[in-house]
Amino acid sequence: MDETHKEKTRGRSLSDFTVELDVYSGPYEWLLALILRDEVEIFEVPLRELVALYMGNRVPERPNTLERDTDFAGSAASLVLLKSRALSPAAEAEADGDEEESLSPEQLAEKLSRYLKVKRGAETLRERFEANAGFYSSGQVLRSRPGRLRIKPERLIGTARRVFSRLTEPPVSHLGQITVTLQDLATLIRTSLASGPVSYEDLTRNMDRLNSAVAFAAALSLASEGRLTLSQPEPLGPLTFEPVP
Amino acid sequence: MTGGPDALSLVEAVLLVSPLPVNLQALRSATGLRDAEVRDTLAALEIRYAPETSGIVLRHVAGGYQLATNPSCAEAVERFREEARPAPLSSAAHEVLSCALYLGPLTRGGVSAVRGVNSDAVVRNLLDRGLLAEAGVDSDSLGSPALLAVTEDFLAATGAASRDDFPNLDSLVGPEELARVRERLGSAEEPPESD
Amino acid sequence: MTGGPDALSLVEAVLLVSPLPVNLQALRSATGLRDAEVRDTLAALEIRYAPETSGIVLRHVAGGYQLATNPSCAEAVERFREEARPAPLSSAAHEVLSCALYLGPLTRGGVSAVRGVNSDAVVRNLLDRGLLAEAGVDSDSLGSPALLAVTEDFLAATGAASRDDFPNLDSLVGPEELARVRERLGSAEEPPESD
Repeated sequence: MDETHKEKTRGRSLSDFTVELDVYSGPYEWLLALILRDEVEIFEVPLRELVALYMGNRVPERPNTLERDTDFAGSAASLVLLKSRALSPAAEAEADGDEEESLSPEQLAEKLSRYLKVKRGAETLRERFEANAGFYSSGQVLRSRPGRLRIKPERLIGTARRVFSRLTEPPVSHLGQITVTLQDLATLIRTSLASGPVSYEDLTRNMDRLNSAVAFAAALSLASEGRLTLSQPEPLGPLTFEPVP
Repeated sequence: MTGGPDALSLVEAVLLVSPLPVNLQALRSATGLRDAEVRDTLAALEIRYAPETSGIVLRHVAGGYQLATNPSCAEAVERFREEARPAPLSSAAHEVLSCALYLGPLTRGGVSAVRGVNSDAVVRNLLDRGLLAEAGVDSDSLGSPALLAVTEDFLAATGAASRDDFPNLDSLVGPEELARVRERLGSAEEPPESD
Repeated sequence: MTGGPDALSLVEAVLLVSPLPVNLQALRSATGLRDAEVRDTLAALEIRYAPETSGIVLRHVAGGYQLATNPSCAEAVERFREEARPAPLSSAAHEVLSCALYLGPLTRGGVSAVRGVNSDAVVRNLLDRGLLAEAGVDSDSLGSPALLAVTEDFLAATGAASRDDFPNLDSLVGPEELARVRERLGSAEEPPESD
């Protein structure tokens, strides 16, 4: 990371960025907003604050709250993985991940460019939906002759199978971990730092892959806020968190 | 803009969307117009939709007003009806039908509970299309809601002679999933707590 | 009687009873009119049902023609039907639709990959609302996942006559902006994409 840029953004909190969480819908959107509007390096997206900001702006009474929460949790998790993949490709190399290979800047740029186009498309769609709201069609509709409609029994049976199986609770433990530990891990790191420097390896020894990634991102956020410093004597060497006096 | 739609437009729009004749009271309350205004408007619409000049006519029937096709156009309408491709069923419609087929007769609340989303609009559409019908009421539940079942037309559309032509529910999902379905159905049928 | 209804009445009557936009071919076949007559009639109906003067308007959407209420009267209609206007779509939903429109048909996995976040819940909601539909399967992929495409209801809801009615995907983002993304990510030396 470029030292002068780091200096410039250190201590800068997310609320200083012109962030409109209301229109946020995914990690790519966050990255684009920060890249295009706020001139921030992508690896300095302060995740922990993003969560706090989201929670602060959250209005439970609004429609689609569950959908928005789910999107947010999913996006936060994706962002964590994205950061960890882009920042520590070596840590991923030994892992079992199939689709989680490290992401080169070119690949990320490609993904973001395609996403940017789709997002602009979405904005034009929003305008069109708004401009075309409030049309209601005729209620004088004649029922089509019985016998003309064909319903495929296979499709119906497949649908039944899907609907009734959907009731088995989906595995959400990983979601729970992410939403809880994002803040928890920041706290955990700060608590650990109270008694001196901590190595990333020790801290994450008993954590699973996702928790380790979250811990790493939490540490980056804390570092960008100037609450700790990261020290790594050589590339890919052991990483130590040091308290800022 | 001169401040919103005129009385004629409002009444016209309400008449278009109503499948049944609309009485004066309903017209007043939907449009916010006074009685005299509604009556004047209907008189104007009677001219606008006169049988001599229009394929759509205003009928005064069954204590209400309704837009309908001009009988002189009946042939074209029948031909259209004969040839029109029926609107395809949505995924949501397939889900509701599969609930009625396998778990029915059940209430609207039961359908919504199993699917996990409010299904009233989809149910209404399927009733309109004659693929679902109300078959009795659930008198154990508060308000005795109607029970929904699939119809003969539904069976005909699937090419099935009877419900027995479909595979057994047990063969589609496991016992654990089935138990959850029943649990959800059970809680939907329970009368809501009074507050 | 001077020999049956005129062209305008015939087309008007057919449009009144159709749940979906009616295309030119269906209008011709139901009314027995020639192509030019149907077109002239539609032009006349566009004037008769102009938004400025009527509570019913003629729309040209989803490959056909449809009578619908004037949005200026939407409140009266909603009051009459005792229905709230459907909640507007979320940003995520607009993005998923944009994926399906511009890059589709594509699988749920494809949508999630473009957006960088799991999109299954949003997709399900859009299937329920009839704006997306499953259109075939991707038989090259494991498990042959369903391919998602936008529907005629989507075209009607966006007021589009066809899929060509939307701006080209590549015209939506300027080259400077794309260059800036690459630059910020340190991949500026890469030649810009040509697609």
